[in-house]
Amino acid sequence: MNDRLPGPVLAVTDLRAYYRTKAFGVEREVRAVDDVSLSIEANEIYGLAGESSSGKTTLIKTIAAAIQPPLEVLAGSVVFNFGGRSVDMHHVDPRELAAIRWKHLSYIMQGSMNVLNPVRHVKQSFVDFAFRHIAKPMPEFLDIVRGHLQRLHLAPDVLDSYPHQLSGGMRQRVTIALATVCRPEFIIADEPTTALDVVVQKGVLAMIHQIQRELGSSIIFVTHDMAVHANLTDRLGIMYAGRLVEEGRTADVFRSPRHPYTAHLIASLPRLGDSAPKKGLEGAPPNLANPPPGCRFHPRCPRASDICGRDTPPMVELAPGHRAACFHPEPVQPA
Amino acid sequence: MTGYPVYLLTRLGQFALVVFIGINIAFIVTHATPIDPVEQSIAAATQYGSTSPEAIGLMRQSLKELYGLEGGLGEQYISFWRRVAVGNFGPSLSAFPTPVSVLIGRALPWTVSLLVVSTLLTWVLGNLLGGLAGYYRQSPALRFAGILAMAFHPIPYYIVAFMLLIVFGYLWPILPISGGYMMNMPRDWSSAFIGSLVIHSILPILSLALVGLGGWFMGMRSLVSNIVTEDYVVYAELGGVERRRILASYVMRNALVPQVTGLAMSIGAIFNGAIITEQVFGYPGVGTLLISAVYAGDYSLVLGITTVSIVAVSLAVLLIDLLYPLLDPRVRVR
Amino acid sequence: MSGALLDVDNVVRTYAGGSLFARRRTVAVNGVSLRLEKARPEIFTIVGESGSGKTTLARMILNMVAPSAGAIRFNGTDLSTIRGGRARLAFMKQVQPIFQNPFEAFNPMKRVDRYLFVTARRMAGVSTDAGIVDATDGALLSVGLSLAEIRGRFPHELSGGQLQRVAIARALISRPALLVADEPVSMIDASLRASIVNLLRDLRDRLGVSIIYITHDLATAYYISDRILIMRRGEAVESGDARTVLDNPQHPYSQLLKQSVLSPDPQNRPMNF
Amino acid sequence: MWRTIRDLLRFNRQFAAGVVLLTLVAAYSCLSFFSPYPPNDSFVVPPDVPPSWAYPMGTTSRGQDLFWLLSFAIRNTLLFGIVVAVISRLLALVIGLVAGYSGGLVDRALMSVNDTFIVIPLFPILVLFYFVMREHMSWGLLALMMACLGWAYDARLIRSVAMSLRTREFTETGIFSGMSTRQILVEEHLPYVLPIVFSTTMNNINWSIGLEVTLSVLGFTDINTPTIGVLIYWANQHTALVAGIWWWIFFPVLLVVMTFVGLFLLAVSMNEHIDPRSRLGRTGT
Repeated sequence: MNDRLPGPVLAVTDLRAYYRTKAFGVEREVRAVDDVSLSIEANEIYGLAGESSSGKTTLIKTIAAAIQPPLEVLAGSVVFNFGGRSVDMHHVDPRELAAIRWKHLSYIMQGSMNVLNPVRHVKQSFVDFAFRHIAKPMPEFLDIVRGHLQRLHLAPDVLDSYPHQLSGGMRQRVTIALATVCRPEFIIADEPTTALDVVVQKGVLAMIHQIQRELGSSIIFVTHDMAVHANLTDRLGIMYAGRLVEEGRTADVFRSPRHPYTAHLIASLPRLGDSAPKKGLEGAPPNLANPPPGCRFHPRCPRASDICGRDTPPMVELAPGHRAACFHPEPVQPA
Repeated sequence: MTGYPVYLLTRLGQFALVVFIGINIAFIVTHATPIDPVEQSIAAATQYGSTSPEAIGLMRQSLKELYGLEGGLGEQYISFWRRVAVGNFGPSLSAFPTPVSVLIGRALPWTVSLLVVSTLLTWVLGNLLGGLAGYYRQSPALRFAGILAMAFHPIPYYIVAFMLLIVFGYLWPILPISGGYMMNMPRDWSSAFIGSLVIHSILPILSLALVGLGGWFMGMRSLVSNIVTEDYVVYAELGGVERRRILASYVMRNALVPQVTGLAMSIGAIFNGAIITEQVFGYPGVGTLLISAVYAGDYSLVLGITTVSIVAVSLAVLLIDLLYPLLDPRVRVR
Repeated sequence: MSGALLDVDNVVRTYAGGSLFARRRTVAVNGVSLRLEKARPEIFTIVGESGSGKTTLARMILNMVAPSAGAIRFNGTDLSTIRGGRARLAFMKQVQPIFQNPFEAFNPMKRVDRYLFVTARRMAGVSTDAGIVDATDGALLSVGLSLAEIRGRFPHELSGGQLQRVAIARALISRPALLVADEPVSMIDASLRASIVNLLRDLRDRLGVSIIYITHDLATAYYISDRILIMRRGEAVESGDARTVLDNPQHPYSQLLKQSVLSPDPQNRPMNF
Repeated sequence: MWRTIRDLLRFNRQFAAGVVLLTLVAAYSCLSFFSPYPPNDSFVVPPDVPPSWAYPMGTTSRGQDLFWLLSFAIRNTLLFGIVVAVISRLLALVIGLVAGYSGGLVDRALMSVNDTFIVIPLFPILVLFYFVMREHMSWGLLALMMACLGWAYDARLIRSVAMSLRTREFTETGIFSGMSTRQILVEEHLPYVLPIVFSTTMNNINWSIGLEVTLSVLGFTDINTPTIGVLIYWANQHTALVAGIWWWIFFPVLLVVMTFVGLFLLAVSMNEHIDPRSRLGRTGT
């Protein structure tokens, strides 16, 4: 394995990224990511939770430097540290960025349908993505790929089939194999199991879990499904309306959530075997084109006071490794 | 039985249907009109001086036979199909006694070669430029190429050919403006003959290309600008795959699939363009033959050309349809 | 059979696929039966993964798709005998759908309240404008909204949660006896989901409306259903009282489904999945 | 629909340019009603006069003032194009909507017949039609014939729109709201069908004017009624080019090219507006 230097593999500091559009004479600015800071250590699965219009997809697009208009990065930085070499994703020349992609940083996407080129064999994707990083002649390269597939309990002949011949679950497994064949230090997983059925989802999560333990890579795992976070991630960050509102070890966040939004999310989760009445959250997620002032959750927050409407609560360390941005954090629940 | 054999059978069925309906239209057009071509030919033949009634009766009988118009509608229909099946449309009146099929046989290769060369050139160039313009949206050169291609596209074949005729005929006479090759040149496939052949085909090909280019350009550009947002292209970009390879085997490769269907569907229109352009430049193809046959009032030649055109175009479409699965594995492999 | 509100009797639905030369028959639903009693309004949940045929079954109950075999009777009348506009209207008064994606269930080019007014006029037989406004406002209040809130608004101006409530209100205007909800909350954020689910339970208790609830999410099914039917590849593998079935499922597929549900607390994290 | 046109006019340069071009052409064709000379009279003005203040577009070898003659020609050509387009819209709409809405076997049968009409080369058939009709060829007959052969491509576009509408969920919400089929078709679906009908109409007018010009220039139509093609036909008959009377050819070609480009700009800008992906991209919803 590459030598692991101390310090975070990924450091995001004060990141601000907005969508700026101008259509039919109307100027619109959607403030999708507002002053977000987080860091991810080596050999760690960091979960990123958030619902629609929480900005979590925009955040990982910015982390992956996949920025196309109308998305613009206004402030802050995203710095990766790959075995001693630190890379600022928004100020790196394209050649070096291309050299990093897939060797150090890879991606698993949600689209179960067509993430692989529909008119070429699956093998072609492995060649396009990974061949240039694994400096071996083609036959040897293909042997490495086959070995990698076998280790993930995938039949090597999948390489010679077309994507449309595979089931949704199988396509996602192949994509995970593709994303890990170069043994990258960091993997971005964007809702990889959302489009899968429950039974297939469990298998795919197990696969991600196994490969992460083997490679020791760090994964940022994005999904709105809290149950997936509970079962897979080591640390968890909750996003609401473009801001990180809480972050901590997954077990701590579930046992005693400190931000009212997190508390509600966990309380409203339906559980098999529990039919006690659950309470729905009032109101609707804010419109990021003109978000409410101060803490963006205050219009829907049962514990909002006038300060919440004025100032923006900073992220405060309420317990070792457990931060939250709220003026009236929930009391600590008994362990 | 799935995948390619099924596709093959459906396309063959479609080919048979096109030919059947096309020939029927030709039959209906010729037989549903009040005017009887035989009377027209007789009127044309007897307008100078009087001819005895028996001679006219004999002429009428032989013309009826010649045009396959004797007997009831049913018999005519059957004899019509028999003539089409065998490809024998009887002798041509204007170039008596050479049979119509020989005349068409001489003209068809010219039209087919003009059609194939100009269509391939236009299709490849249009798709290439359109693809590049769709992928590199900001490049001014491609934007200008787009405006140029789109400026000519709406103008019909005849007008563009006519404009080229004026430009190269009168204003800047560097290119021959009529005929397929130098008139008195021996047709001995010598380099000189081939050279003159090529020079004479430049204007018709250029004319067809100018009109066709815009269509493929715009089609490809909008296809590419949609495909660029597809998951597999975004994923390839995230994978650090070189932009040239993404453009070639991810974007263009997928965009070409509908463009092949588009080619099959526009062969009919391109064929129209080819025979119209031929007429302007006097190119010795089926188009010029058709127009001169009309002026000469040669019924069986006009009918022959129309029928052969329909079958030829349908064959071309079938050929393109059979190539389609090579590009799209989803049809070839279940 | 008099007491049955809905009697699905061994229905089968097959689709002929493939082109002219390669006839392929796929069996979407294969011999499913269920009964809802008029006297006892309940939430009857149909659970299954994609391709299990649960949506096809729902569309057959809504009389949008005709079964290939078997029969469906609503209030004793066989759906296949419903012919003509008036008969269809009468049936639709009694049985209303709720769709999965609220943004697709409303025409983006039209204002949302228009559907409510048309339903009031055509289905509830209200003729005066004042009557229509009352009926609409009443229905909206029963789902926690008000006409003032959504009057003149377009679908994209409302949130998913609000729009789904409007869809439920529209379905309630004609006072139906049965609602067929195909995954009504799967597109809604988890935080809002509970309020819609509570609303459905409230409709059953307050308005005596029976609801057929289609979902792939076992946890919500446990929370909301009276009875449950588990489907796999077109067939009913297990059915009965929701809690007894889900607490200890008998059929191996039901057991596999239950084990695959991720429990939402990190303590009992299955070590190796 | 009108809102769409107003938006396009304000924000789409192509659409605005197209409207300007066509307004000019339409205004010019209306001038024909004030023409001092009836269209077919010849030798009312001195022949072969190059463009000057007295005769802004010069005069023809047959002693006609090109300015007024051309206004008749463009009017007839536009009228012909519009008539063919309207008739073929009816066919395209009926076949497209029936195929799109009924689906299954009906759709497959209609579409395979439809594809044959796309593939069959129409020019030889129209030439054959002229050959058989000769002097009996009238503009009405030609328009009818072209309309009966020119609807196939557009029927397929309309069918794809209808097909997508049939399966959209708001159609079912409409049904369960008690809307009649007519109300659903007119109020729910028409706003989606009109833009495609508009852009195909523009393309069809282009196609029919193109064919009219081509057939007339060869003399295969009723050459006594002045249209753009007939004008060029007479110019060729009098070998205008060789004789140096360039304006007899230049102005008709210029005017018809303006019409083609104008109609084309309208069709393209409307197509771009219909494509949801580009619209979403613009409004960023």
